[in-house]
Amino acid sequence: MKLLYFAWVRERIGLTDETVEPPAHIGTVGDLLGWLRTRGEGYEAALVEPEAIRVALDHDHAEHDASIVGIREVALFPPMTGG
Amino acid sequence: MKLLYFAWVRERIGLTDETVEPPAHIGTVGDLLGWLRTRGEGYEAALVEPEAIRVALDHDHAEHDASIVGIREVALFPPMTGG
Amino acid sequence: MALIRTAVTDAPLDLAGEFAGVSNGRADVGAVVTFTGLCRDEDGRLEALELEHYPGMAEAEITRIATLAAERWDVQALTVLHRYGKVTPGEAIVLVVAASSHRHAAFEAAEFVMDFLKTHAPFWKKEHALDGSTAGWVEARIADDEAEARWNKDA
Amino acid sequence: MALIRTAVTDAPLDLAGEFAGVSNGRADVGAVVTFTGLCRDEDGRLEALELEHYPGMAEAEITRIATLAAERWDVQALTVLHRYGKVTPGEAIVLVVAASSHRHAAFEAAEFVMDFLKTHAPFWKKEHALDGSTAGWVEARIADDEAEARWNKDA
Repeated sequence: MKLLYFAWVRERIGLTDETVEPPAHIGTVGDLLGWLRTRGEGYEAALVEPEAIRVALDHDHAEHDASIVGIREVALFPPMTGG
Repeated sequence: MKLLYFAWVRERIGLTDETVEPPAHIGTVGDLLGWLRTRGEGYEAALVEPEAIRVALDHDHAEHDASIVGIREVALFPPMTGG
Repeated sequence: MALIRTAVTDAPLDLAGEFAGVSNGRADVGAVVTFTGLCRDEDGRLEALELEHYPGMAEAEITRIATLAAERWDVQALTVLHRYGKVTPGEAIVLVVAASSHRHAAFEAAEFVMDFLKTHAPFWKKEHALDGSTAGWVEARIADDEAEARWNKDA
Repeated sequence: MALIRTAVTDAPLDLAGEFAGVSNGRADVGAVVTFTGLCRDEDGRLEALELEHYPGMAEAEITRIATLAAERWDVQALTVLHRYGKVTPGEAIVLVVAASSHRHAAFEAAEFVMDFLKTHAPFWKKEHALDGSTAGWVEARIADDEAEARWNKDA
């Protein structure tokens, strides 16, 4: 599963993207965020307020209770500020 | 009192403007329209449906019950179609 | 104070120039909404529209409407230009440009100006058909009165 | 069918060219509304905004939003362009052009696109200050969520 990070999520984690294989019990976006927080200080700094994190699954906006089963690309980012 | 006519009111009356002295008992826009209708066929054709006539008194939109006392310029025209 | 510019003219309207007029040289403008009303060819039968206006009152009404809009919404600049004389299909009849730091103010000010202009500015359109005949005066639309009325309900 | 054109680009946006693109050569367009979102200088302290975007999804979301608007309102053409990369004060960040035979459809389609774009298109603004420091990421505004939500109430 490919992960992409944008804006201050990218800056805090220190990566633009990476490919991970979460454990089998990680079934939802929320599970994934919790698991990522255990992977180091940068992740913890980026994801300490999970409710501030917006998520796209294969280019579609998704809620934190959405399933990530079968998803190829997960993007994590702050609320958007375009326009 | 100067009268100005626009669009099909102008075409039917056959004048762009004229200066008139209505009788003393002509106090309102409605009175004026009724009096003008007696002045000839063109006026009758233009003003036969008075409710279709819009009026401006000295450049301000006015209703048919408005007083014309002291007014210098009265414009008669159909509903506007600009924009 | 909003910068208000209004004109009634027989010259072509210049969208890019008017846009630059409200935004160039001032970096405090965040949103610019423009409205352009164009002469249509009415399925190919129209040669031109002839716009009659009431000189003096037309300018005064447009300025009054622009001033009302600038009092009601937080706009930095508001430009309202209206053509008179002959206008051919594809040409602009009316141009409104509203600049603001807030996009909704710019949208609403421009829409308000158009709704009031349709019902209050003394202009009349006569159609000239391509076959040389005069097709007659355009009739006012009830929808335009309703469009204007809704701004009173909001108030 | 509305002609929809969307792009995510690092090149300057051309209002006059995009206006011509929806109106030139077609005399059935009666109303064109444009919205331009400009980079402000924030009282002189801003050197530039840096717009980060999610390539692939940004284009897809803008096209999705434009298509939604074209389904909901009777527009003949709808253009939505968004910059990425560095944008300096006075430059356009976003340009929406809506052409219709009815002015209210053009106004509402353009405003709807902007409200949804603010909350759904994956772009993020970072401020670069004139003094050389990076002033940080622009925060999302709750007013933008509210602006988007009202279109659901209308439906």
